[in-house]
Amino acid sequence: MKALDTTELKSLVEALVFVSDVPVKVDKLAEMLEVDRGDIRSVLDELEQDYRERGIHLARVAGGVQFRTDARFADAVRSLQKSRPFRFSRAALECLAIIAYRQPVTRGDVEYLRGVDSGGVLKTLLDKRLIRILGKKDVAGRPLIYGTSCEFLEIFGLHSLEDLPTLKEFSELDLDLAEEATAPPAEDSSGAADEPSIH
Amino acid sequence: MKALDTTELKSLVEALVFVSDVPVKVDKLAEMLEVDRGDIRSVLDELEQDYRERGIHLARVAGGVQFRTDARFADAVRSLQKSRPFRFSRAALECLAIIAYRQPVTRGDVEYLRGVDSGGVLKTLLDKRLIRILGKKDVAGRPLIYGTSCEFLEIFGLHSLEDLPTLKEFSELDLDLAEEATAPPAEDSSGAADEPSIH
Amino acid sequence: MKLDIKLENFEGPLDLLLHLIRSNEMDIWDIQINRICEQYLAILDAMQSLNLDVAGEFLVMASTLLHIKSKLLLPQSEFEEGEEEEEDPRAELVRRLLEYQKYRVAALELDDRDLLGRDVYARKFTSPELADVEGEEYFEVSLFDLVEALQDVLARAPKEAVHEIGFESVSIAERINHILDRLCGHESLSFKELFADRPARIDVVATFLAMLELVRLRTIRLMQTDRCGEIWIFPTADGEEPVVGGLEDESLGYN
Repeated sequence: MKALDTTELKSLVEALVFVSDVPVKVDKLAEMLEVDRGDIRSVLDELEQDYRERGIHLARVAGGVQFRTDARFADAVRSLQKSRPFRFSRAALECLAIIAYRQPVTRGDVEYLRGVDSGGVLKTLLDKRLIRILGKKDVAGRPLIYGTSCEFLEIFGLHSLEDLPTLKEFSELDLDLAEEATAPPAEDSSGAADEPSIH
Repeated sequence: MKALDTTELKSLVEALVFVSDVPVKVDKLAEMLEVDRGDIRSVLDELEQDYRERGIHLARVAGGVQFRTDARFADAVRSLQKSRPFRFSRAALECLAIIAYRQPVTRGDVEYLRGVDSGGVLKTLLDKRLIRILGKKDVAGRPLIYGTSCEFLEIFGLHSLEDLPTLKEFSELDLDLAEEATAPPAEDSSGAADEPSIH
Repeated sequence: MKLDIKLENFEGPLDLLLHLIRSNEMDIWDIQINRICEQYLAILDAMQSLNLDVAGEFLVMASTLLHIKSKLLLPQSEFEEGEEEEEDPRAELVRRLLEYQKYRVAALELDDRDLLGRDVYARKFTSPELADVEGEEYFEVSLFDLVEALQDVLARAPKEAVHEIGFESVSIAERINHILDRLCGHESLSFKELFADRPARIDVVATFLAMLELVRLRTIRLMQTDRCGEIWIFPTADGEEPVVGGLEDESLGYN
């Protein structure tokens, strides 16, 4: 490909990221366009800046970049698409949290930490491609080991697992949680009883 | 919808046009957002101006507006498309599963199990190098026998075929799911446009 | 203690215990097992008296609590001197509760993020720009494309013909010559054009093998308009006259 000036490269990268339905990686852009990674990174930084105040933003997710709508327009987007919001059940979120932070983990690990059977939730998370089977643990019984998937990063808007906030260590009870537990579970408060949900 | 100032309306319209897979009509936007058509038209004019020098443009097509990549990037856009990661159709996944678990298998075996012609899917899988031809079966017709490839293991992050979960391990997860299904609402997120899915 | 607690509001016994300890405003490091145990069992009883199923995990925890309670009743003096001091019977439960709480908080944090498909949206569809990507371009045909085309034709061939294979003598060379004859004076020829409306299966096979042979001899090239589209036969563009005639079956290894 012929040499591009920065403006041209920026426009080209913008077009490519726009047209892709999955996050596009810096390496892929660099390879495709035969341009240094550093140059790609700098036009991405510029693009990120350009879109900061707009209705869509350049998000760094799942090891790549993707244009995404601003969160404050979620309701309007949904009504345009005639889609209903999904929500994650607490069980699904707990399993995901455990798997995300502790991977690779076995079903047994998850169940010990949660104190409840989690086979069904794991199956659902596998079905939804939020977690994946990493292989089998090299111990008696060779239990399956699980980790989070690329889709997990994509959906939760994480660039990589290192992007996860540090786990809070507690030596006391979290009082914020206390309030929440006495009320009905938080995710039911949204009103729509028939919302699709991921359990 | 509460009154929006022009900047906010512009961002909102930008987000809606961005996320739509078909051209969006002015009337539809006006009706949805409960805003005068004139206001919609004027923010569209502004957006058109904003994007004039960018890699994507606001195009007026089929009685509506749509973001389109600049025509001069058509070749690059096409090559991006070609290097898209392989996505599995339901059929592809079924075939791959049968081959992974039953290998070596012939096409006949696959079709017997699926009950439908599977040649096209096998071809795709061969093209994508997820399966390979192991040889010919020593029976009448000498049918090709298929097995999975190294790439298959790589893509699925498996060290060896022994790391494939057994069907029993899966039915255990399923069993839990069946139990759960009797109590809480059905898990389904069919409404969520962006739910993780296998295409 | 109110008993209007719904077990299904809790993710499990650990969650319920955290709730009880919090609502009793107890110090996690000094759980009054008697009180907690009593309340916990009362909730389980209430559930059972309503004929509601109580999951096994809740019952297991009940027995754990009772076990801890009984251990606490044993006087410390029963342990011989010099023996390593026994750990507080509540210690493991406390560790588990704090560990569980950690992931419980992490789960809520995950839920607080802007989720794709819930809070933010991307273009999760194929752009119109890409819809006609494969357009008029030609791709080199792979063997699999060929086999697929063969299967198409075979599917249309009369089934009875299958049984005639092996008895009819078919000359590959004759088919090669037929292809080259048809190709003469044409820029290209489609695979389908080589056949009559309802070709015998044996003819299809022979023609197919002939075509492969011609590809091997670099006399023709096969191209396809798209992955599943029509296969086109082109003479090779190296200017040489295609070898016509003089091909014997034996020289090709077919008999």
